[in-house]
Amino acid sequence: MLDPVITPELIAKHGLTTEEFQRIKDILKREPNFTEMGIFSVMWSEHCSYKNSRLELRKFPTTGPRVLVKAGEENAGVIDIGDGWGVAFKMESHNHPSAVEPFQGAATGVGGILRDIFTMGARPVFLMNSLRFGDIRPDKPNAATNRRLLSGVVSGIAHYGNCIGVPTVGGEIYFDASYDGNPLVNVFCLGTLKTNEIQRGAATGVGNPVFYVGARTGRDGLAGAAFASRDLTEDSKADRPAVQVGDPFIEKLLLEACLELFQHPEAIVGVQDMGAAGLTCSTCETASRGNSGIEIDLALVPQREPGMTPYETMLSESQERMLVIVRAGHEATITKIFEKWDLPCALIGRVTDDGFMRVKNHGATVAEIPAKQLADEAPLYKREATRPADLDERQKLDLTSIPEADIHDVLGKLLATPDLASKRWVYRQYDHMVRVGTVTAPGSDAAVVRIPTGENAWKYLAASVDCNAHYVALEPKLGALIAVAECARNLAMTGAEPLALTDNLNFGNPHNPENFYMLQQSVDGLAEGCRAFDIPVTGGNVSLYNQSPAGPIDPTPTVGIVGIIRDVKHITPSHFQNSGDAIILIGDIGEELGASLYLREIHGLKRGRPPELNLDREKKMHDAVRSLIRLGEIRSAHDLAEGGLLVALAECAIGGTKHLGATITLDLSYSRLDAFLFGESQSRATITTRPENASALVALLELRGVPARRLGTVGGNELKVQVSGPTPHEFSWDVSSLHQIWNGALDSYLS
Amino acid sequence: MIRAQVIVRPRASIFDPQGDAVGRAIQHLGVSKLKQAHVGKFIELELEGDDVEAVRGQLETICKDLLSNPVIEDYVLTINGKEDLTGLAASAAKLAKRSPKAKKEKA
Amino acid sequence: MIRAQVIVRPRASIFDPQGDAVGRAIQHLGVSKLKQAHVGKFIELELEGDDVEAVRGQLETICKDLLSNPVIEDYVLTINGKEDLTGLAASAAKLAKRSPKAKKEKA
Amino acid sequence: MRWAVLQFPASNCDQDAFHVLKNVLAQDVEYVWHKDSSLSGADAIVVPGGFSYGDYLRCGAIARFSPIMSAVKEAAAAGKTVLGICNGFQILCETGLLPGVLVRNTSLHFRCETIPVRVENPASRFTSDYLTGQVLHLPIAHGEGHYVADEATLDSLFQHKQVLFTYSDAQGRNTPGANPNGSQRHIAGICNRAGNVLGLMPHPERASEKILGSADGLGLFTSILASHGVPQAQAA
Ligand SMILES: Nc1ncnc2c1ncn2[C@@H]1O[C@H](COP(=O)(O)OP(=O)(O)O)[C@@H](O)[C@H]1O
Ligand SMILES: [Mg+2]
Repeated sequence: MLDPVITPELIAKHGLTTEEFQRIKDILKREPNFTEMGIFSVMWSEHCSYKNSRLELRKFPTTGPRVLVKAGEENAGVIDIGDGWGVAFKMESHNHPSAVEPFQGAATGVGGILRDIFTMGARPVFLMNSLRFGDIRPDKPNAATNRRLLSGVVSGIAHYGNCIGVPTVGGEIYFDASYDGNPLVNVFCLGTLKTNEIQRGAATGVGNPVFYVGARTGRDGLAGAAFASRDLTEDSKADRPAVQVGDPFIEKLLLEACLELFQHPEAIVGVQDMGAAGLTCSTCETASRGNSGIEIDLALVPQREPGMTPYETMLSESQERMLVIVRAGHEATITKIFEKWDLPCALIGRVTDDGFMRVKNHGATVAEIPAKQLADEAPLYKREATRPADLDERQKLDLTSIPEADIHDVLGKLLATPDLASKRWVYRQYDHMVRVGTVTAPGSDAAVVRIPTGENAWKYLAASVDCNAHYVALEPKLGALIAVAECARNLAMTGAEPLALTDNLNFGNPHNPENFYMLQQSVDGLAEGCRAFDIPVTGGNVSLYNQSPAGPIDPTPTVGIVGIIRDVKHITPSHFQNSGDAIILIGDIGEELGASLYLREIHGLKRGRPPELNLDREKKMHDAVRSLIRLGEIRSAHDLAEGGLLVALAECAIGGTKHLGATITLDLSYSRLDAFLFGESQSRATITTRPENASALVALLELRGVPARRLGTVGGNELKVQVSGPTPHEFSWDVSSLHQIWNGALDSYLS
Repeated sequence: MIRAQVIVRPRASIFDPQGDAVGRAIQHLGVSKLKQAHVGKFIELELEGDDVEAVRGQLETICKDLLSNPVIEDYVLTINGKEDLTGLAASAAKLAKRSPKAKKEKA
Repeated sequence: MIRAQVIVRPRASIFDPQGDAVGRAIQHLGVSKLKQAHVGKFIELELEGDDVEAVRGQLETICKDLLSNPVIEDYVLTINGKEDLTGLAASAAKLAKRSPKAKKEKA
Repeated sequence: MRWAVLQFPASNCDQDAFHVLKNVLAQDVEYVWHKDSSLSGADAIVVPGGFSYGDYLRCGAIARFSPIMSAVKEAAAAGKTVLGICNGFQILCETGLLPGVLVRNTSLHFRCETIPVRVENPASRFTSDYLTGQVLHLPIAHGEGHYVADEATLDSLFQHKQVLFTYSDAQGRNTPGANPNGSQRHIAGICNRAGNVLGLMPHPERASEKILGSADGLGLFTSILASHGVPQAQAA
């Protein structure tokens, strides 16, 4: 078959600008052929090259005493957790594929992040995810489509994770019209490894054989990276050949075979998964990292379909494949292991020393490109950034024009909103218990997982993913900062100290200066948050072009933080545990209603400035809670987030399995009752303790500069709230009715 | 009564992991001549009444929207195949032809 | 090349949750005349060679042992349906007939 | 006593069962690969959960043909203890070592949660450490756990006390709401007529340590140990 003639239209269709095409010619010192142009186009897509965001990412702190592999160095960062053990973790998006085919899109997203982790030599031990959809309530526009996307994505994640046997232990899901037509599917994976067994993705040692292992190559996902680097349009459905189908069964075999292979360090030089841009990316990146060259022959690549062209083979994004550089003379080690696992394994080329990525087909050279320039020297753009013209206006909030809603009613309504409702409908589709490590299952502030580090020796990790995109949309830097704070806060509640952070930057088209401003400010916020909590960024992902014809999504810089709990005794639940325990509020009574769930859901207002964040106060609060937990005096701890104080108290009552009520007395001055009860001021939490300890704990907290006061007592079948002050109020809710509302809401929208 | 039969099959260019796994199992069981296997769905519907034309449109919609996923699957709908063998025959022919044709398109 | 098609269908007396769910969904979409739905599998196999008789026995065994579970499923095997339409027609008829009988069993 | 934990391609609860036997119960336990043909004299065989062969076609349908399954059939015939958990249960049914078959959950959704399970018959080698009607809290995690058999088989299973576990509510009642997958007659686990082969959908190995929320599943393993004459003290 003849390659098409390269025309300006064809260049544009590959997403390359005239300048970029010129640069390709400068690198090659000649015209590229069709295959070479395809290779450049995927490597220089935003998805692979971060050409629009890389300069921003440099702002992140990436070093620290525990960092063993830094962000950007390899497929995932690695953090030292002591005693010779490390963890590799990372978050990655599969937004566009999921918009087109939710089940397969989400499933292959999970497959991809798993490979990023086990390429590092780590055994994946848990998964989490962060999802965004348009509203699913029957009376909302596009509800049926959004429900279909949600069900598809959830079953896709469940299918892949359950089948491969890695538990999905946590995540977050939020709904907003800005995600109509462009859902977000961010998946997180963490794996554990011995620190002396970290694998690298470098091709070194001239003459060393290059092996292809795993699933055969087909035409699926042709140019998926380019697809992810474009706006979603009405025509995106016509891009259907890009749909990749995952096979978790093969991935499980690939995982076990690779881990078995890594037990033979004498045989392994480097390993790299084939994710976005498949063979192209894995060959040029390993060569570039190894300061070497690489030569492969496509005729040797295991193929699923007959008659694939070099262009198709190089750009295919077939799943469940890996590239392994083997030390010459040890070929039998790899072939034997892959035979045992019944997986294709083929010698497809060699490491060279000329710096070129040379692709042959039946001996004839079809592409020859300097690997380093292809992999690492994509053009970098400093995009224009402008503060959105309407941001100041959207931050304005005139509370006098907003009537106070009926408090009793509001709590029920908020608990039934898809954002707050129990996510049981979702997580009970995920196997969250396989690998007998899940100590704190989904439904708490953070997941807690024990990982074996020897015979009956364990370490306890806590992890959470968070982002309140409403805050980010209304003040990006502050919103991103709060995302870090909230995530760290969730960890602190379980007794954990944060170790490191991964992020997934989901934004609209970067060519729009207002979108780029949101990205830039968010990165500033994340970076500041990381420095404040003294945690490095160990990796992440950037997903741009998240917009539908109606406009960009709310900017969503999702963060995932992993922490460690020193002692099993410190693992603390979120929900009320015992009748009679004293309830203590940590932090100030705030009345900030800007950007709150209450305004959105009860008054239909997406506006106001997000609550302020004092980092020093936030950190003091986390440290105080952790030290009280270590003293053994905290029975439960739950942070205050969306919905404020009253929602947090209700969650403590109806979450978990015990369903205990509480009596709360608030003798405080406030200006508005709704702001007082539903405001989302930061740096707050409720903890419970034995009643005889309450006053001592309050004193201890104040000593540490953390405001605290006793709010009431756990017990009974009701949540009772008495508010004194100029006009006293008394409210009570039946715990089991609140539970019913909250627990059944998603089911009712989805069945 | 109207009887409709729907065959849903992975589209020719789309990876069919289930077919692959089943194919490997069949080869393992000694059928060495097996080249390929595909697994799809077979759905049978029974409807009241006799007016085929009145439901054909509805059934096509259901095939497209509910029974198959057009992004990755094709379907063949046969209504009252018992009385109207040509329908089923045509479907069979269509299914049988697709694979080689698909390959031709690709080459 | 030999092409075989296998239809695996839940046995009439067996509860078919998938068929029920599909049936409910179809009614939900406004097809009120729907009485019943069944969901089974459709498997297509491609084999090298031309000697149908040489593989028929093997394929029957595969259908019985692997592709269907006799506790819950029946199957119909058609080999080279394209050339040999009677086979497929017979299958269709067989499938079509079973249902009324099955209903009698249930009632 | 000696235990074998089978490993099929894409078994994924093999390490969990191994961990409980080795680290919690201090047993002599080994993995056995599906391509092997010998169980090298194990007294008890665990067919673990997972998605053998991707669970394509029907759960357990392909695993049934693995070389090791002939050895398992022989061991079962010889009276050795065979325990199939979740996917292992499905494999034992497909193999014919247990009657019936497991089909899609009525909800069509995968379901993972800890639920009450009632002990129907404590007079078996798998349940002697439990009491009749005792309600256990055990995790389930499956998409195809809906047990199906014809009426005669079901009657016979109950008549011969082969139904060892049923799904119940926390009070031990077999209410429809307590049935997570639509299983006929609430069946969660059955043994063969001889009483040496058990298949169950709940995961006792995930409920064998307090820290994981429930240790109710440990009794199943200690019952097996007792039936093989291993004194309780040694088990701890
Ligand atoms: N937002 C981000 N923050 C920090 N590191 C990032 C971010 N996005 C990408 N990276 C890092 O850049 C490197 C390359 O990422 P990527 O191309 O997505 O890898 P892969 O294709 O293997 O998933 C990885 O180490 C990744 O962690
Ligand atoms: Mg990677």
